[in-house]
Amino acid sequence: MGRQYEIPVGAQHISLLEPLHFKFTTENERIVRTDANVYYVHRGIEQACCSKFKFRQVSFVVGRVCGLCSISHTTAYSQVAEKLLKIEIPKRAKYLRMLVIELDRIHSHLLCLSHVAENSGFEALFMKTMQYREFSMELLEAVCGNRIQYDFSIVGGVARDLKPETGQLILQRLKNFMPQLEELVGIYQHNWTLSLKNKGTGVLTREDAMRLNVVGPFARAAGLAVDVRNETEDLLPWKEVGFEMITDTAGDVHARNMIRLREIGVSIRLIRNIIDGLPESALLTETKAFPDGEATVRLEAPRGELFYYAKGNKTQVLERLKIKAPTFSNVAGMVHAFTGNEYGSAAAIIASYDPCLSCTAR
Amino acid sequence: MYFFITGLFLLPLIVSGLLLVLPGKISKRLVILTSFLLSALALYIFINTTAPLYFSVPGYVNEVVAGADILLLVYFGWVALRKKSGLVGILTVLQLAGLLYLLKTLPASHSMQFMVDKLSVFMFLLINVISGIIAVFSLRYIEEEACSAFRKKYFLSILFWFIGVMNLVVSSDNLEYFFLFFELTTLASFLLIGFRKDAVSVKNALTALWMNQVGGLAILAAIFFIAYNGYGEATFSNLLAHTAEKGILLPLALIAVAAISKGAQLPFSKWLLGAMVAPTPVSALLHSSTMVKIAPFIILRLSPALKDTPVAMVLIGLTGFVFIAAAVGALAQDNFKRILAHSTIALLALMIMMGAMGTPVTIVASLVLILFHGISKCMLFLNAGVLERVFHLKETSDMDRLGESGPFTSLVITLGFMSLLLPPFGAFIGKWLSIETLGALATEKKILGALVMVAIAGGGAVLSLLYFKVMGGLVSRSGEQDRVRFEKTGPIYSATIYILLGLVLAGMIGLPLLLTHYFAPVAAETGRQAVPVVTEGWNLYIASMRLPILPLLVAFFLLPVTVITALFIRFRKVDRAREYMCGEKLNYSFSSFYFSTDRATPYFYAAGVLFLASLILVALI
Amino acid sequence: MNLASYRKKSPWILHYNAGGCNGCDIEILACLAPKYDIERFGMINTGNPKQSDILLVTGPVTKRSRERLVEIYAQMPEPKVVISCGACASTGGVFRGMYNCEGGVDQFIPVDVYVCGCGTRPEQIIDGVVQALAILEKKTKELEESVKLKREAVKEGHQLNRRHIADEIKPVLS
Amino acid sequence: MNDVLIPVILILLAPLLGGLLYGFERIVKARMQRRIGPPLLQPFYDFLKLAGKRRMMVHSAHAFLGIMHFVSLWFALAVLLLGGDLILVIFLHLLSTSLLILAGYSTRSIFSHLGANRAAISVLAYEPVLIILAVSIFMLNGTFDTAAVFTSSEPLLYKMPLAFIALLLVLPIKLKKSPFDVAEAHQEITGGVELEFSGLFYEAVYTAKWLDYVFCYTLVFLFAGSNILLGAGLLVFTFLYLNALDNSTARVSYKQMLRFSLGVAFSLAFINLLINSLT
Repeated sequence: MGRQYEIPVGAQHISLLEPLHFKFTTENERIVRTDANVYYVHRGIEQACCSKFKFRQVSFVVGRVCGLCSISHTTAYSQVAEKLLKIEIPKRAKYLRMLVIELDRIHSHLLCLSHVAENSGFEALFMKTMQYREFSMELLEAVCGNRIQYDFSIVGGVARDLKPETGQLILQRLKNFMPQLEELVGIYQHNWTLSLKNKGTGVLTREDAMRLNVVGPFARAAGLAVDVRNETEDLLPWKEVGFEMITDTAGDVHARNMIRLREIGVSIRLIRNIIDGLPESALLTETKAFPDGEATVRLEAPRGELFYYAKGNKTQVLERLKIKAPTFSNVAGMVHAFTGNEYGSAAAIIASYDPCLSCTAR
Repeated sequence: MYFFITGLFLLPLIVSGLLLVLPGKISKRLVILTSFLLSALALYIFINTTAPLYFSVPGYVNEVVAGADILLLVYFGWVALRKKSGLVGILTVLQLAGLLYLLKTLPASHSMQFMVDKLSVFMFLLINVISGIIAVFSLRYIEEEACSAFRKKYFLSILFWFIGVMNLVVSSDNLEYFFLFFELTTLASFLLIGFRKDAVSVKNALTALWMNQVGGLAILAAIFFIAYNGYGEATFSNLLAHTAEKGILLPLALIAVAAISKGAQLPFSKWLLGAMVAPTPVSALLHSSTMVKIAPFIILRLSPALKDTPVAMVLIGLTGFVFIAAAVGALAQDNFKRILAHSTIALLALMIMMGAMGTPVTIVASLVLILFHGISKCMLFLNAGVLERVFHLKETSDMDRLGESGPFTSLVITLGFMSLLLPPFGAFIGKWLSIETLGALATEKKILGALVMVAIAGGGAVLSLLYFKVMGGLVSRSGEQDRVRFEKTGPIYSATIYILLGLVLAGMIGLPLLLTHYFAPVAAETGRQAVPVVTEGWNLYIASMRLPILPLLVAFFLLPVTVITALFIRFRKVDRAREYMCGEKLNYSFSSFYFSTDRATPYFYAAGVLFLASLILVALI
Repeated sequence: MNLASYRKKSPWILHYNAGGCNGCDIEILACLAPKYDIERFGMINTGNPKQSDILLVTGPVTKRSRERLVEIYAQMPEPKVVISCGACASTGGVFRGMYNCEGGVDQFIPVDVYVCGCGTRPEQIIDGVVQALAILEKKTKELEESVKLKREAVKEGHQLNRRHIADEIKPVLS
Repeated sequence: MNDVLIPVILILLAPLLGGLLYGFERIVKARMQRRIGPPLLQPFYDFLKLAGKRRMMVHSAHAFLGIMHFVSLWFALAVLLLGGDLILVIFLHLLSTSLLILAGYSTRSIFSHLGANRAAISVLAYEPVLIILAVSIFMLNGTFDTAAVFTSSEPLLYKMPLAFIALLLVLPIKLKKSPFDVAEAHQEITGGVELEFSGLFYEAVYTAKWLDYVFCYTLVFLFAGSNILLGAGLLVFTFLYLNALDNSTARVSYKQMLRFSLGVAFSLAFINLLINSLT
């Protein structure tokens, strides 16, 4: 029987949303080694995008790579396609893309936070966070017409316009949400049992984060100031609408929670600025050209840097499409940060990584 | 009656001698026959003893005893020289000096050297029946031992020697005699522990030797102080005659030290743990029926004198501490025998504590614990032997899935552990009586009682966690066969274990009867006060303690019957499903929690030494 | 009072993502949240196939998920209902024909309720579950009747680890 | 006559009462989480449904031990309600727990094993407190019989408030409520020991949980003596306290639970014992 205990989590496990498999080797429930297997969801999207679908359809297909950050995928693809087509999209479309991306970020972060609470065994907080999250789903539905899978960005611009009253609705709901956000911050920050579970668990130090090349809130919680919004201005004018970098130093689950909560605050400010300064222009740049050449695009999805590479050959169908999802960069860091923690915290740690394996495996 | 008692003394000794010279086949029959005979004798004596028997032996025996004493000590000295053990040497010299001084100064008029009262008879029954079973068991066990044919005979011979000496120990009244027999058990255990002759065995045997010699020295000192304080002859009955006098406190404390050393209580616990290197029947013998049981026996014998003295208070404190310390220590162990050893120490602490409290109920509790702990522990240790020989297992962490390869062994071990823990088994009743009487102690003795209570409550819970941990691997199995097939372990192994299992179950069923007709009279005579046991309807009253029989009867169906049935029951018309593995179909490794007490152990020993010092100090003041 | 009719009031759900995009999964999570609160119908998300009645499957079945899906389905005791949530679970959806996708859930396990949408809305999921309740009740009755029939036909004393088979298989060529 | 009749009725109705309590608790919990929650009789609907499921099990011993867990727990409860010896009651309860732990160990299921490991740790966490509690009660009443406690006119609460607090601190462990629900921990070990039970056999374990409610609330009721009004107040208070605690805490790890229970609850019980013995 030995001293070591192997615990599988997944493919089906209540604390997981997606099929993935962790095998924890534990001693007295303290994790000494982790094996991860993340490629359950591989569907072959990249190949299909280069063979089955025309390049204008692909933006709808890549949205189905991931339901949580579909807007990031569609936007990133649209951008890369626009680069191949060599067109510039209208400014209003850029602003609307940013608006939806930020709204999506709010819902994604709140979902992640609620999942952390649930996996920490704090059911009431899960319920509360999910309840507060509903506003963002409703707003997304008002803006895009669907709760998930918005198909908002298309090649050349965006699919729908933002009505002024919808803009006012967003501002109104955000105003309502502010006290709720403060309440959540209070609970995540100060609840004693939650901090017992979250503080000091799943720690990834700054050095490890740098070495293992992690991205997104996972990296920012460890003290790495990496955010595509801070680095590129060519496609979406983030700085113009008041982006601000947020980092923490602890690198544990609690720090990740805090990062997410504070980023929600930033997103709210961005959304307000976007709606206030929404320029009037067309929504779509029409073109009859076919994609040609190679292009890459980086975009900050809720989980970190999303990378798209595409190659066109002047036909309707792309020659090559490559997606590198943020979770792909994070897998090494994820596996590393388990070591030395209690198995009891493992579920919360998994949730705090906010893994999106359907992005990773495609 | 004298004849039978003498038979009980001499028969094992004679057989012990014969076994050395007889050829193998006959000695095998002899062992079985003698075991039966001894058990029968013990039973006969038990049935026919009504009043305490005091008897003296012819005068020349005194000289023989004195000579034997000196010879023994000389042998110890030789051992010390040969093994270069300074500690043993110093202790031997001290003992020798003390003995010679005593022989010279003490008057030689020893009137009553032996006393066989109900307590002795009670011990006879335990010693002879259980040890007999162990002797039979070791016939097969030692056959598989890798050693010369003579050493196999030698092993059996010492076993019987041990039984004989034990019979003498529990019936001697005179402390000088008691000293000799006490040291003879030390010798026997020394030889048995060192039986395998490897470096660890020798080292542990020496540890056992010097630790027990401390006890011997304490007895000599006690004899000296009895004479020095002017109480005349150093006999147990004489000591008991002077109950409640201040002068006997010191001898009492010293004898208690001897008991503590024999009973492997804390500063001395190392020898019993080290004894694990010996062949398993030795452990069974040391733990269940002989050797360590001398400790509660001495305390029980002295309990009327000890009762309510400061010495008893310190003793209670010490044993309370030992209980929890041993339980915590056991958690860190992985070796099956070491786990058993720790739990023995813990339960011995409880027996000694109950003896030291000396009220009717506590004495009953102590006796119940002695008997049922003996049976259960013997069963567990013999199973440890089976595990070692048949399944080649020693560590509990390797016993995963034993339930598949050895359903019977795993069942018996499970029942054995449960019998130490849960209602309605006899050992539990002892524990229960202890907790209930400790409640009374907490009312009277305030802080001490409260502290001891905490130790017992905590220790008990730790022990239950330990037993669960061990049972965990044993019962785990992946599926079921249509029919249970018990493993074949050989007639001797299975017969002895069946007998012990039968004893455990019979003791549990017959407990109300045993309490009235067996334990109560013994306790009455031991504690020198009446032990009223009354049956009223479905309740059994021991003094003021109420023992409801009905719940225990139901508990019988809930526990042993359930656990046994669980092994045999097969639900038809129910489909089988695989275990849930998150949808995967891989194999994973299992283990239980493990604990480490390395950091705490030195503190435990230090606390033990402190308690020991205060035991003497309290008596002096 | 027919006690058996109350059985359908306690559907415990099990959720498995067979390779989808998480969209439907988060909507299932949203169902548990206060706004939709499916515990009103007595539902519990057990996460344990052995105690579940309803299997909610999302996503197209990928090659690696297939075995796990069937394994989990097999561990659920009858009566059980399978709901395929979303377009891709029902038919394969946009993923249909991709090289690592095996198509809809109904290729491998019998599906009782198909919930449409990409992604499905919580209301639709709840509607699907409520439809499943009726099916669950029907299946319970069917199961009870079949068990009654079977019990009479089975002889005692066969191998325990297999389902009882009424008739022995006779060799065709003797 | 009344002294026997009421307990007997209570014992017979215990699963019913426990089920109602559980159903009510689910509603209260849902309301605390701003949900509507299931109907009051939901546990009984679950009960009926589980009875109709196809019978499946891992192996017979496992299933049988699960059933015997229920039976022995009911018996322990009966002894408690009939005014039996408190120490005996505690150990009978341990007996029933041990059968469940054995059941957990008897399979080759990882989460079942983990649950059994943790359940054994939980025993270590709450059992000393209960025993100390029993002894404290003995020191006040001079008997371990709960019958004497039920009939004593002076409520124990006034004399041993610290022990009551200690009991409140360990109750979440027994009832498997957050923050001490490590033995069940759905998100970690998906129910632990219960995991491998299904259908009719899970029913036994599920219903045993209801019995545990009655058992624990009876322990709370002990503190009111014969004062039924106070008893009812205590029950309501404990109920609200448990639910509020459940809804405002995350699950701690088993080590933290053990540390807390042995450090705080056990010390409180001990101080109470000391005070009782000194006055």
